This record gives sequence, C-alpha cells and structure tokens, in this order.
Amino acid sequence: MRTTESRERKLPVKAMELDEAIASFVHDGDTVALEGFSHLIPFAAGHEIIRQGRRHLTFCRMTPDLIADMLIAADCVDRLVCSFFASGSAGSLHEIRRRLERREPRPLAVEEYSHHAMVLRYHAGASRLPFMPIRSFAGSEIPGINPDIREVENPYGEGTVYVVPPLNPDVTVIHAQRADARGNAQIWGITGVQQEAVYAAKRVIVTVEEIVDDEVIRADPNRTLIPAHAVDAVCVVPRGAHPSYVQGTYDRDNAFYRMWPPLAKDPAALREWLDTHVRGTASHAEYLERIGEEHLRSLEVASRPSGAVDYGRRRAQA
Amino acid sequence: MRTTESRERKLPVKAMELDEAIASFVHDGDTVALEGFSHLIPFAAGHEIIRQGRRHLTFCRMTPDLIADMLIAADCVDRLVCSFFASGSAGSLHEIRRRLERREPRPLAVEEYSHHAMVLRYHAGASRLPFMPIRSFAGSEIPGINPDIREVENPYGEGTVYVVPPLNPDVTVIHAQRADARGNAQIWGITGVQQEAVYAAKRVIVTVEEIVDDEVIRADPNRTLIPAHAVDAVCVVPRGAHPSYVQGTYDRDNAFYRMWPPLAKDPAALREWLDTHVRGTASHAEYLERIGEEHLRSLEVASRPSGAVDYGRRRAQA
Amino acid sequence: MSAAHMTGAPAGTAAAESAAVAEDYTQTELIVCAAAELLAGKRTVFAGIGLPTLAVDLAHRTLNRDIELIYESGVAGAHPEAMAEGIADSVVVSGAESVVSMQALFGYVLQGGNVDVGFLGAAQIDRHGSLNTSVIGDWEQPAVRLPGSGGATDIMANAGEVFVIIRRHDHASFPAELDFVTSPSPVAARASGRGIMPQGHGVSTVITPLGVLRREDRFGELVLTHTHPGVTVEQVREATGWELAVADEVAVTAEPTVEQVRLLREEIDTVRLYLR
Amino acid sequence: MSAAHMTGAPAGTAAAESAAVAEDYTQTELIVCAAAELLAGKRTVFAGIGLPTLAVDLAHRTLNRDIELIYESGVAGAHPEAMAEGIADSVVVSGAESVVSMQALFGYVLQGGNVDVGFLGAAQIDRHGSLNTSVIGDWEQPAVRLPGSGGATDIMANAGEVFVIIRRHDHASFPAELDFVTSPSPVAARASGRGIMPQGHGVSTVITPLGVLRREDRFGELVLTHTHPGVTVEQVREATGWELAVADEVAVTAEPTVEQVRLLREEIDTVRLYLR
Repeated sequence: MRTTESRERKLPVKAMELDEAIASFVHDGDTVALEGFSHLIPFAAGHEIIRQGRRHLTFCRMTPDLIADMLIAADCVDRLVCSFFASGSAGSLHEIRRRLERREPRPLAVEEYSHHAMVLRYHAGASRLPFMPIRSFAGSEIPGINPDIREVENPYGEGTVYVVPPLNPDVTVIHAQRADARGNAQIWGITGVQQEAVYAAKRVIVTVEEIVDDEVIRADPNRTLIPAHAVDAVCVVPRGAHPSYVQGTYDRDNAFYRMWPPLAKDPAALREWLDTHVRGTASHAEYLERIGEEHLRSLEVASRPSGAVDYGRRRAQA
Repeated sequence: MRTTESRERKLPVKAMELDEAIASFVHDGDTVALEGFSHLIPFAAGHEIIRQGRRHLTFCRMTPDLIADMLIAADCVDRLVCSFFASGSAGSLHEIRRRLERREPRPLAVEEYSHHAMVLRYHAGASRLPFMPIRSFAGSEIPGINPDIREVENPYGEGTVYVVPPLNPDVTVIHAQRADARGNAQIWGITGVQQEAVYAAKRVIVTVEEIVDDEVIRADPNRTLIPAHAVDAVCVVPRGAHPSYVQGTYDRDNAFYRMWPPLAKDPAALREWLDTHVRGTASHAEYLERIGEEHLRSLEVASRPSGAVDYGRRRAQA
Repeated sequence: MSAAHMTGAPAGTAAAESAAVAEDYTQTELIVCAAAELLAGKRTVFAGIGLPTLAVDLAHRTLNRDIELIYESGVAGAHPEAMAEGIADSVVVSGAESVVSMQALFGYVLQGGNVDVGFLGAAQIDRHGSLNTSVIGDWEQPAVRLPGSGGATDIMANAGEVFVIIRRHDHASFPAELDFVTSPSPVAARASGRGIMPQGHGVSTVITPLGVLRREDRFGELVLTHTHPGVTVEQVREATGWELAVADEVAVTAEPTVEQVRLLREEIDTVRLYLR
Repeated sequence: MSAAHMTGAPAGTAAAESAAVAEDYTQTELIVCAAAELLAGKRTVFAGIGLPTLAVDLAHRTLNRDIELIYESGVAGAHPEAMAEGIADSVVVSGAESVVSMQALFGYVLQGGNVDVGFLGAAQIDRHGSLNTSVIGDWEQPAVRLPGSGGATDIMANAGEVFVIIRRHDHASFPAELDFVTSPSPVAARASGRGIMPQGHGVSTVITPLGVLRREDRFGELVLTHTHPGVTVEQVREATGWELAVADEVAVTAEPTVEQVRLLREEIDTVRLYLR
C-alpha cells in the first residue's frame, strides 16, 4: 500500500505581479513545468526565472522549444524532462545540442519520453496514480535508456504493458487568454497538456493576457480549463507568450523563430541576446519595447469570432 | 503481447432518421451504451430501441436512470453495467429493484462499479488499453462481487493497485445540442462521459437538437467534443432528451421524474405506460404529442448567452 | 456554538431576533443547521444531493462565502440561482465558474486531492465510518437493493474528510457489522492489505437524528460528541449496534436560529423538496 | 500511375495542359507528388510538418476531398487558410472542425485506432521500417542529437500504416543496423517480447530521393517498387545498406503535372518554406 501526499490547499487567489509570483513560488532546485504546446508558451515567466537567476532546476516540457535553449544557456537548468529536442519546423536547439553532443559548457541530464508518454506522466501526476499504461514502446530502445519506463503484467490477458510514472512538478506555469481575479482561467485553441500539468503541480502560476470580470468567465463555464482552486497566482502579462502565440490575439513570431537557430548556434551571441533582452530588461514590458511595437503589431490577427451559445436560466416549472 | 482489433473505419457521415439508425446499428445481443450524466440522456433513442424490440442487450450506463427501468421493463436487457442503481433525487428504479430483489419476472445480470471506475472503463476502452489504475476500492467489498476489478503490482513502489478493464460497447448513443451533417457534435454544460463512450464504441449514433451549418461548428472548434470521424449516424431529434434536459434549450421535466417511481412500482402501470407512450407511438414526435405541447413549453428556459471569443485569422507577417 | 459566531448577521434588534433560537423547527432543519456549522473554514466541498445541498447552501449564505461547491457532474464553483434538484441540475451549470470533464473531476479534482470535505449518505455505517449504500441482505439476492456506490467509494478514498448525514439512528443503520462495505474507512482499507490506501481521513463527522459523532484519529472509532436537544447519551448508546464511545464532555447541539430556518424555508428549499 | 487517375481535373484543352507533365520540377516536388498520389482513398491522416504538410494539402486539393487532417496538437478536421508552419500553427485551429485535448488526441484518436495514415520523417530507417529519430552515434554522448520521438513512437505503434519521406538515400540513412531504434517496426516489437504489439502495419511506404519502397507484409521487408525518372534499380541497391529486395516489375514514378507544380508553388507553399 502507498499513500500520496495531498496537494497543498489553495487560498482564494490574489492577483499579483509576475516578478512577485516567480519570487514566491519558484525556488532553486525545483522541478518546474512550463507547458503550452507551441501555443501559449509562457515565455515571459521563463524570462523572469532567468532574471531572478534560479539554479539547478529540473525543467519539464514536452517540446522544449526556444525557452529551453534560453533557460539552459542562462544556467538555470540541471535536468531536462521532455519528449522532443528541437523546435518544430524551425530546426535545432543548439544550446541543448552543445550540452548533449559535446557537454559544453557542462553536461545536462535528460529524461526522454514520447509525447503520449509525457501526456500520461502529467495525467498520472494530476490523478495521484503511481503509473499510467501506454501502448507505445514495444521494441523501442527508449525504455532501455530510461529506467523509469517499466512494465506490469496484464492481469486480463497475456504479456506485459509498458507504464510511465507520474510527473509532479513543484511548480507549473502556464499562459492563458484570460482569467478572473480568483484564477479561473480560460483557454481556447490548442489546449495542450496544461490542465494535467496544473493539477499535477504543488504550486501553480497562471499568466494571462487579461483579467476579466467574474461574469465573463461565468457566462461560459465550459471554457474554464483551469478552475481557481488549482491556482496560486494569476499575473496579467500582455503578450506574455511572445514569440509563441495566443489564438485570437497575436500570431506566432515566425521571423523570431527562424532567427533563433543561427543565433543560438553561437554561444556568445546567445548569451548576448539574453543579456540584452532578458537580463538587461526589468520586466516583460521592457522586453517588449526591445522587440519593438511596430514588429509586435505586425503579429496581430484579424477577427474570427466564435459565435455564442446559450446556457439558459431556469423558469418556474408547471 | 496482445493485439487489439482496430476500430471500424467511418465513412463520411450521412444524416439519417433515428429509426433507420437504430435499425442499422443496434442489433440483438449487442453491448449498448446510452450515456449522458443526468444531462442529455438519449431517451428518444432508448425509446426507439424499445419500439424495434431489441433483445438480450448488455446495457451500459453510469447512472441507469428512468431509461434503464424502461428498457428493462420492455425486456430489451439481459445485463446491466453501471455504477448507480437509483434515479438521483427522484428515488428508486422499481423495475431494477424487482429484478434484483425478487428476480421478477426474471433475473438481471449486473456488473457493478463506482462512478470513477466506469469513467476509467470507458477511458481504457477509448484508448485501447487493457486496464486503467484507480485509487478507489482498497477495503471495499465491490471487488469481491466483481471479479473484473483486479490488482497489479506497483512497479515503482510497494503494494498493489486496483485496475479496471476497458469497456468497448458495440454501439454508443449520445444526444448533443448540435452537429453538422458530417457528425461533428458540440456539447456544452455537463459533458459527462460522452467523449470516452463514443471513442470506446465500434459504432456511434449521435442524436441532436439541430443540425447546423458547417461554419457554425467551425467557428468554435473547441466545443466539438465528438469529431466526425468517430460518428456513424447523426439524427435530428428535437427534444430527444426528454424527460432529461438540454442545457440552454429545455429543462429537466422534474414532474415526470417525480411521477416515475410510484408509476414504476406497479409493473402493470409501467407496461401500460410503455404501451401508450413508446410502443403506441410511431416516433419521438408522436411521443412528444402524448406528453403535450403545453407541458413541454413549460420546460423552456430563459436565455443566458455565453458571449463570444475570438479565434483570429492570420494576416501576412512583417 | 452560539449565533454570535455567525458572520453577516445584521446589527441591532432585528439581528437579535433573527439570531434567536427558532421556536419551531423540524428535526431535518436541526440536522441541516448542525452540518452547515461544521463547514466553517472549509474550502472545497463535494456536495451530494438531498440534505447536503441544503447544508452547503446555508453555510455559504451564513458562514463561509469562500466555500467552493464542487459536484461530481463536473462543476466546480457553482452559483445556483435556484435550489439544485440534482448534482447535475442545469442550475448548477448556469453561471458556474467552471465545468470540466468527468475525467478531470474524478481524476484531477477528487483523486488529485483537491476536495476538503465530501458529503455522503448511507443506509448503514460502522464504528470506523465504513459505509454501506449497496444492499440490505446478501448482494446476490438482496432484501433491499440500494443505489450502490455512485461516486461514494471514490469520495471516501480521496476527500480530505467525509461528513455523513443519516436519517435513522438504530441498530439497523448503526450495526456491529455492515451487510456490505461499499465505501471503506481507512481502518478497513488498511486491514484489506490491497490497493492504494485512502489519502484522506475517511468519515470525520456523522450527523444523526439523535446527535453528532466524530472521529479524531484516522484509524480510530466514532465518538459521541453532541446530543440533540432532549436526547440523552444513554438513548444514543442504546440505539447504536456497538459499544459506542462517548466524549468526556458531551455538548448539546445548537438549535436552529430564526434566520437559519427562514433561509431554509423561504430562500433555499422553497418547494420543500428536501425539508419534508 | 498516370495523370488520368486524377479526379477533379477540368475538361478540355486547359485541362490537358495542366495534366501534362511539368517541364521543370524539383526532386522535392517529385517526392511530394508521389506521396500525395498514395493518399487516394485514405480517410484520416496524421500530418507531420514539412513535406507531409505539402503532400496532404496537395492530395486534399486534387485527389481526395474526404481526407481528414489530424494534427498531434489536438486538431481533427483542419482547414488551414494558409500553409501551416507547424503542427500547432494558429491556422490549423481557425476554422477547424474540432480541437480536442491532447489526451483525447493521443489516447482516443491515435491510440484508439482512428488514424489511417501517419506521416513520419527519419534520419535512419532499417529493412523492416524501424526508424531512428533520436541520435547518430551513442545515446549517452551522441555525435548528433536528433529531435527524439515527439509523437513518432506513438504514431508508429498506433496508426493503420506509416508513410516515411526521407531526403537522403545512402548507407548512412539506410543502414544495416540503426544507431538507435526510436520507433520500432512490428518486426522489432515482436522480437522484443515486451509491451503491447503495435496495432497497425508499421511503415508501408518509403519515399526517397531515388524511388519508392513498400512493405506488403506486416512482418516483411521493404521492397523497391518504383524508381524515380533517370534512376536505375542498381543505383538504389547500391545506396542501400542492406541487400534490398526488388519487386518483379519496378515502375517509374509518375512525374509531377503542370497543375501539381502550380498548386505547390502558387497556392500551397507560396513562401517556399518547404519547397527549398
């Protein structure tokens, strides 16, 4: 038999500044998940972790993306838990490659999974389950380099089933389109693994494009992917996902993504970029000034409204 | 090792009449799931199964509700798979009680679970997994009366973990607010276990309040809980959930629910009700006439609109 | 506990009147008010249907605005405009803060350890707080077929603590041994040696027509802590099917106030669905 | 296969012109058109990024309006208004038929057996269609660290069949033994004796710069069925790191038509992101 530590209880949420939230909830040595599958990547929060100089983090992200190159180059990370080591169509993450291919400037520990396995690790974490079964991995060499991928006997038939263990971050940070002041957060477009990663974590920071009136949230409760009871801090950070995107608000900065691999291929240029854009700025607002208002405006999108549905309100019955 | 039969491939969906869909896709002896957690219970489809006289079904539903009393009294069902044996606040399901307490007029086989276990059975079915782990059942006598609840050793620690097997219905039937003609179905309000039950099934019938233009669905893709590739038939059946409810369209018929237990306590009265309202009507439209337009209008709800969000549309980038 | 504990009571003479003990109240109202008082300071409550609906609503109006109502249908942060006639009533959805999938509700919210208090009913309860909601008699051919688990087994295994409201207090409902263990106490779970131990306390509080029983120790027994007005300790012991432990000092349950009764009758259960 | 197979080609002289073989086309365009032709009759396609994006889009426009584009980001039934620059690009969401959770996508859509064809790339492929996307050299200290699995291991285990587009055809990319087995063939899965067998066929089709290889038998080897115009069977065999099986009759890959090239350049990849 096995008991699991209960989640920490959440007090009614207080909206706060991002720097205060990172200072309060992200500590050296923590296991930190920054999730968002290409969409809604919490870059502003990642940058603030760099500004505050966190060290020895275990960094969890299905698709590490540029934010991983940045955090690792800033020496925040000792260990990477992920299922992909590149940046989608944009190519290599050179800081990660230097660490793994040449151990420059030092090694980086890696726990490697498939995408579905990472989804299931967060799911097991959120559900306080000791493992989740998966159909993948029969014949793959991934279990051979990851002793945490194990097997159980199928009690309903023959043979074994691969299982993966829970992933329970100390802190999960996500970015959402909007929330109310208590932390009920709504997301549309690609919703990624955010709900699972939030419930799996001990502490949760949600950055949002805007805080809206309670009634906006309560008019459409099915869009609330993250209920307030799971959230410790909600921070208003407009354009907080740049250079990734926010469905309906601004598009991915594809020029930035294309610029990154050649830049990050040169360690000195990468560090200079961090000094200028992250360590050399006091806040995300200053970072955005460096990127430039005109460029940011070019990322805006035209409108495509969802239409409304009706939730109804009871009348007295006959 | 174990191989799982693949799902049957779906052709592009054709909208059809409910009687045609039941005739085509529900056969004697099938395992049939009618899901919807108090909300969106597919009563019209259940009544059509009674009209067509299906026999020897294994009937799956987390909360059997009145529809189970009706299907069992009509002698459609040999076996019941569920996690609750009453009708919420409305009390006993007397046809079920007669079968189980006095085996009148004959016994009914039962597979009994908890709610979470039923959710996980559908999840395992939809995911083609041989089992799903659950934290419940330690010390409960439910595993003692259900040999399909088993244990596996925890490969990451000590002790065992209870697991439940997949539930893969031959047919799942659900009711939704709306769909397009291809079968992309949208649901809001309580979404129950419908997505899992649909993906777990070999064949799927979706009844809807209305079929809408493709563009209505595509304006808000996050509301599509059931993608078209999972659906075999979509049938327009207005008020198809009566006496249960459709969020935003009509409310639960609480008078009907309160009427049922005393009625169903008398086997003859129950059979007469079925003869009059179900077997004595040719379609759901006729059933609704028996219920009465004035009564049905009293179930209508006032408007409470969701508001709209923006999905955005790409502009050329700088 | 006195009416002075109640927050939000208006000041002055009217306040004194509404805080006074009600002259006529039913046993049901007494039970509901006792349950509501115990929700002070709780954060997330998994509300079942029936008397718990009334208790949670009353607590929310009088004691604890921060209480979050969670329903197993998938709703967290419900704000019903009318009394819910079921855990999946349309009024718990309209205006709610969130509606999540049942998998998220049972998996992440409940099994994930986010529910402070779960409310359960039962046909039978034993000395350690195991519950029977399945059958009276033998499962294979029961004398009475009860509703079964529903979410109860899952709630017992995962909520921080469980409150039980039970409408009978006699040897049939408080037996030495349950006819069937649907939702086991941590004591029963530990004894089984199987599966994963419950993460919470199990039953902490039982409110009966005769009094209030509590369990302080996760592996301990129920102890009589309150008798209702006019009930003696001896009556409760005689009505219980085992040698009931009794607290050193047994208090008398606070009687409902005028305001509590008014809220229950005139604002909460206006159709007398549960206040029967 | 001839251009006459193509449905939707307009009639008359203009049609004849657009159905004619293009005078200038690149190797990339040849590969993309060959892949598109193989999607006739397929229902649900799990589209990766890069050349598969082009092939699926081209097939959708020319051969198979019923094809359903599924992305591992959670989108099923995408209708992108512009070419997707990633599997989670905003244009695959706007106007899509559905966006589901990643758990539903990987668990129900993919692992549930609803994907007919998965498209994968690879750095290395072996004779049975096992793929390496992890490392060149040793995993502990690789010569080249590749992207790893992403969804590839999951797609190989669960899609009905897998198409591979690979931009090199030499002993390094078609070795006798992979440096690392990221996504195993059913042959490798069976040999391991562990876990659950893949539910699909594994790799059915490999499109390379030299030709097309196919696997008819789930536990069989890749067989050369097509050579691209100007390529000999001997060249392909020499470029392959094992004794490559060759079909009794090896066909020549159909050349892109004027219309296919026009669609690729002027309507699909207007920014030449992948047509480089």
